[in-house]
Amino acid sequence: MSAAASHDHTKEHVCWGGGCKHTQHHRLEVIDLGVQYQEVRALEKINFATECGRSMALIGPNGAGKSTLLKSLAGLIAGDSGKILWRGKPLTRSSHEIAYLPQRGDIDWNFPITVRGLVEMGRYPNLGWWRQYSRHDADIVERALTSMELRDLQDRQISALSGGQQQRAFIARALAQEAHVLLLDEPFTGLDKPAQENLSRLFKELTAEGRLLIASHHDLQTVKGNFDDVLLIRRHQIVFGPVAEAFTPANVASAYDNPDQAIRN
Amino acid sequence: MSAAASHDHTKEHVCWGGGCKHTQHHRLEVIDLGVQYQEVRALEKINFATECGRSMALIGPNGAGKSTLLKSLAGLIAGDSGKILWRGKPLTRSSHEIAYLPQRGDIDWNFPITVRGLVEMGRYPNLGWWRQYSRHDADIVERALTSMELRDLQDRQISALSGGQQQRAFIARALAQEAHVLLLDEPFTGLDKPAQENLSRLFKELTAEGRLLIASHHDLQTVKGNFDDVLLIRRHQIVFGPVAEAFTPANVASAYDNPDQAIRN
Amino acid sequence: PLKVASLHPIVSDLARQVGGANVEVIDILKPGGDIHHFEPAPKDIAAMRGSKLLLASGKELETYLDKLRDSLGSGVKLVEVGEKIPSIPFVCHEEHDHAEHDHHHGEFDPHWWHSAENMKRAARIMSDVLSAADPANEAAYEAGAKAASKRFDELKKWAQKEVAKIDRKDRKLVTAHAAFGYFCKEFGFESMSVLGIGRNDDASSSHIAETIEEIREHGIKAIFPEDQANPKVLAEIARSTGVKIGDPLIADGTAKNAHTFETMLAHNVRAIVAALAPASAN
Amino acid sequence: MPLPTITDFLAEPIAKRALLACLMIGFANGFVSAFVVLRKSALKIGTISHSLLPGLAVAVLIAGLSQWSALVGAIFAALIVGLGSIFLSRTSRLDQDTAMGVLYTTAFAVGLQILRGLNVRQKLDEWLFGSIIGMADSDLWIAFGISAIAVITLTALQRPLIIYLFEPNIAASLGVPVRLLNYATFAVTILVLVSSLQAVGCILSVGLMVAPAATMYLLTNNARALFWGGGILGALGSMIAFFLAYPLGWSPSSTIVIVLGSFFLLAYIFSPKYGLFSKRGSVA
Amino acid sequence: MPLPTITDFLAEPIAKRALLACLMIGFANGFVSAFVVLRKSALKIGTISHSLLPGLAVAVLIAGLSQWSALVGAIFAALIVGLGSIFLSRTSRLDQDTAMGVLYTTAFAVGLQILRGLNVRQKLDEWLFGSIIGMADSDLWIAFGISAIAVITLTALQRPLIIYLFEPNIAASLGVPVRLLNYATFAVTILVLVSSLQAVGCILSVGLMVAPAATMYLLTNNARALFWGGGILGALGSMIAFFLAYPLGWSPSSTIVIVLGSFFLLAYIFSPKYGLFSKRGSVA
Ligand SMILES: Nc1ncnc2c1ncn2[C@@H]1O[C@H](COP(=O)(O)OP(=O)(O)OP(=O)(O)O)[C@@H](O)[C@H]1O
Ligand SMILES: Nc1ncnc2c1ncn2[C@@H]1O[C@H](COP(=O)(O)OP(=O)(O)OP(=O)(O)O)[C@@H](O)[C@H]1O
Ligand SMILES: [Mg+2]
Ligand SMILES: [Mg+2]
Ligand SMILES: [Zn+2]
Repeated sequence: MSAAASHDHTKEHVCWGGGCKHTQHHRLEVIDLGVQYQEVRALEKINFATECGRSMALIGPNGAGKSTLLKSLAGLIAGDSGKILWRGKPLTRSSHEIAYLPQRGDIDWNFPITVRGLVEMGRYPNLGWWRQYSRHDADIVERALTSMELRDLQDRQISALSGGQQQRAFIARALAQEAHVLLLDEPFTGLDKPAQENLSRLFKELTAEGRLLIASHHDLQTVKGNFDDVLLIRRHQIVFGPVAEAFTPANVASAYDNPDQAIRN
Repeated sequence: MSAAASHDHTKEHVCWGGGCKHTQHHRLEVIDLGVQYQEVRALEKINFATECGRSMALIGPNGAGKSTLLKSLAGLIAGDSGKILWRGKPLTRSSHEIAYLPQRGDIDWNFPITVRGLVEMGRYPNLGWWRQYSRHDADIVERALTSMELRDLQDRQISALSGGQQQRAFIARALAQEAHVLLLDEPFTGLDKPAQENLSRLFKELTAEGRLLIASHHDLQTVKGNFDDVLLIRRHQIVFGPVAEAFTPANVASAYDNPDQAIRN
Repeated sequence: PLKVASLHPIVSDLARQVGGANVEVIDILKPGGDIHHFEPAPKDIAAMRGSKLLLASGKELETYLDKLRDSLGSGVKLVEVGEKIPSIPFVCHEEHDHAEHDHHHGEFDPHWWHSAENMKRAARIMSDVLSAADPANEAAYEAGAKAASKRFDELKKWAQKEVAKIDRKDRKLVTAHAAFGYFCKEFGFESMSVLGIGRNDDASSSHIAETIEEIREHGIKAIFPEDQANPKVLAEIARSTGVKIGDPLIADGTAKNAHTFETMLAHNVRAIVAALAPASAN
Repeated sequence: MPLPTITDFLAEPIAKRALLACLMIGFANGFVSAFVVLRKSALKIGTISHSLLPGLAVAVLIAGLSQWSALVGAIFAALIVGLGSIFLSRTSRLDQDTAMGVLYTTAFAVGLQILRGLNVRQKLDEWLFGSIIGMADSDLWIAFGISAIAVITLTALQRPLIIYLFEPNIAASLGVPVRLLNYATFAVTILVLVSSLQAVGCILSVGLMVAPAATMYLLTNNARALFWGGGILGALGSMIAFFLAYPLGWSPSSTIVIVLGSFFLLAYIFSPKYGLFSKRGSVA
Repeated sequence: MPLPTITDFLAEPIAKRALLACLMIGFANGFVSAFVVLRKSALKIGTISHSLLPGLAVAVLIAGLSQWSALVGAIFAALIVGLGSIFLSRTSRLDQDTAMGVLYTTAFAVGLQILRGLNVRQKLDEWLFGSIIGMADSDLWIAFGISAIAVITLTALQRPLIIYLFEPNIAASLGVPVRLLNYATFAVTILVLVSSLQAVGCILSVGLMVAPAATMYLLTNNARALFWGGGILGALGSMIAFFLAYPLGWSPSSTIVIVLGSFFLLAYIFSPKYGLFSKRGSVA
């Protein structure tokens, strides 16, 4: 079951080959999702549905459950109630169509790999174990490196990078994957202003190509310009909807300014 | 050589016991500092001087050398030229008077330690190997926990925290150290809006108490309200001075908008 | 001369005694080496070149022999000298047999070379295999074997005379490991081992408690450590019971200063007599 | 002849000494095991306990074969391999495990070669491995001295040590004398290892130096509790093993490790917080 | 009698076989060492090579002592300790090293106890430890088969493997079959380990399984190069050792490890990028 085979509509695209411009859009549905860690209830009754071609901001205070939700969508942790449907089917862990950027990876920074090697890893889901790494793949990697301004650093070992450069390398890996769905946990972390703006621009391009993009972050000011939808959570779902409707001061206030600090634990 | 002995002026203070309100301020001077990693020149000819009671923003694009400068100030890496003087003397690695918050620590998240235990570590420079952990120390730890809104989480093992909660715990550790000088590498990373505002407020209090605070970050908008001085770097020093004078659009532009991408490597 | 290689110093010596000038013996395992491990250098293998026979002591002492077979060239014959010598079972505590104490079912003591009778048998075997490899000198080998047997007989007589100095009731040989079964059988000792059979066995506390009881009960006078082995536990038992610690005995025949049957037996007999015989007899 | 009762046996000085040795060695090893577990160096300890041969070889080369030369050689070898691998990993990009892997095997090969040259039997290590039941007075005193040094050093250094174990960089920035700690604690570990080698042998000593704190690790989030709890578990387990081994006719050293392993298993299954039956995050 | 020249010596079947064994075992071990070094499991391998005893004990208990039962028992023990420690660490908060430390020592203690009960005469592991000179035909075939399996498996799995070794979580999110890889590579490692145990013995086999890729690690940032480079270094070093050992009169197994250790040392000192003389970040 290779990724290419399931992308039966790839031909229409010029760049970022894996998106989907077609009439019947692919839906991601989350129904009544709940997640528990030992004694901590991290998420409860999360419900939303979105589809490719849209971008969604995941907003909430620290400990609201944003990372938990993204990990569930990436198939890395299992919820204890509810379900997640992608294209109508339950999500499996190794869905080739999903790219995930962790908030804090457990990286062995001394691993003998260069920036380019790291980005090339993103091609894995498309190549599988065997397929030859082609000119086409090299082009995609090249583009991901360029878009994150890593061309000059491509032969550096990954520990010989600054914090922001590392973050860019991991974003480039997620881009090179050319996934249908991009799950990005605080992607702007550590990026300088120009890189942040660059990434915002990229988000627009990605959704224009027909990808589905979900990103958590803390900068409330950039929600309006950058995203179509917003999901405000604080363990429970506060609101989900198009930014214009859902991202109201009242809703934001009810996510953050609560005299009851209970959510923070 | 205990920290208390060198703090010969602690008595004047009511809270955050280690600051210095006194006529002759303690100076931190950096003279012609240069740092090299293997083939990469990370810093060159950095020159500035500041003193306690002031806060300084360290601004520059990714790879500009901000983390490198903070590590040098914390005594964790040695420059290959120039020198760093604190109170007129060359800096030693284990200066008890300096608190350092790394951008990305190499943390064993499974270590059997609670949030409170982590913050208590901050008291070490004041306690040394032997001295009893006193009521006074407990108060300070308590205050640090409260100011980072971690009271409810204090008995959690540190891996059972969200990203932002972890960042807050590490900031609390730095605060509990009650150091003269605070070196914070991107302290706002991962914090939600209220926590960011809270931290900005705290910075003001700290400098009012007479501490010296140096923080790197990427949010250009918050430089003006929050800091006294700014150091703009991009491997070389672009400008250093009070925010009002130095943080001009022209200077910022010369740090970021350079067609020559060379600095990014 | 007939070239033979040997994996055990005592066997090498026997081959030299039996073969005389007609054989050239290559020591693969040199005195001081460890008979349990076979780690020859290429040089040793090269030195072995042209050997007709490879002599081993047998009785599963050299556990690696199975593997070695394939590697030998077609011209080399492997001979386990001890194979045809009658085996005796391992014995720890000969004269009693409680339920919880174990006799070693189907396990045989491989240290056959502690007996002069066995050495005589081995001399005959040696003469046979040498003759088979070099029929021209058959007579010389037979004579060699006879001469060797005679020497072994004399040695046995000397040893018996020495052992006679020990009171009959004191002829109890307490050693660290059970390697002296053939010796005890031949010279009329009762054998007892403190640590069990394997070198790496760690004695159980009940076994040690029993041993202490027995040493007291039988009025044993001395106990014997082994050459090149750590005498620690024995020393503590000796201290607990007040018995003597004898000179270390040579078990494997690989001691640097005593790696022929003659020197080994003489050493062991002297050590045992010195420790167990009444002071007047020495 | 019936087996003497255990009370009879306890009247023997050899038994008293063994019991005392169990207590002391169990406690010291358990105490140090906290350090080993926090440092995640269980396998390093195991490796060091296997890398004594080259030291023995050199000792024999210089001073001939005796229990003392063996002891000194062993300590020497352990220090070389241990400190050498710290040094190699600090000065190269290799992690300490890999550096140690290369170092100890190479040293071992050289040791074997020396012994071949000397024509000494290769199973020298048995000179080191006594048995807890054959401890001489001097062994007991050495064990006592080493235990005392270990407990005192690790207690005195506990505060900086825990910080250091948590994150060396943070520790350095807090003024913890990182390098000193590294070497000091390492030396203490080696001493305790060698003293327990004499009691229970090469592989089992590793069990004694890991299992107690590993058990505690499943029960607490307090790093300090690991030290004292480990010590107490170690001493308790060793004593229980001593009394169990007698009627069973087992070897005391194996029994000690089996008992400590069972403690671990119990904690692994039943720990209220981190046991198999506690509800932890249901990770897919 | 003069020493035959090496060409004379090479005419002997035993010498040809040894040379062939050096080549195959050197290559396979070197190849697998890349995995060991990237996984940072040098000491795990060492530990497993020491934990064969309980398996042997069980094998003897069931099937009596023979070379085959010993081999099967050894593989079985290695799998138990290796997979068991993976399982323990996955289902508890302990790291794999600590879990393995407890597991193998306890298993060892139990194994010793079984063997005491069986009264088997000799330390059993000798059944396993041959020498590279004196490998039986079956040993050579086994070595060949295992080498082929190892090289083919690791080459086939290389792409997902490297991703997995880099970061298991990222790998999982990329659709790499993490658990399968974990077990498959582990099984291959064990097989290679057992085959090299037969050739060079318990401790030296670890050197063979670590040193080649550790050397490469100091020379390259390309994870793929570690595999082939490791294999080539391993084969080369073993052959050089074979020819060196002859005139020196050394044992081939020790010589192999000494040669590979020297390669490592050279790279450690002279590597252009990561050597002692390269200018790396001057860390205080
Ligand atoms: N270990 C290293 N080896 C080689 N080069 C390095 C190393 N660490 C950092 N660098 C390089 O040194 C320069 C300065 O890095 P530094 O981490 O100080 O940047 P920074 O200003 O903190 O950037 P960021 O905003 O991304 O955190 C960068 O070009 C980086 O690539
Ligand atoms: N491994 C864990 N064990 C127990 N509780 C956990 C664990 N990881 C996270 N939590 C808790 O679950 C809740 C949700 O955490 P999550 O990481 O999803 O928050 P988040 O929204 O990503 O926060 P942040 O903005 O700080 O990254 C928090 O209360 C957190 O303390
Ligand atoms: Mg998060
Ligand atoms: Mg930085
Ligand atoms: Zn016996």
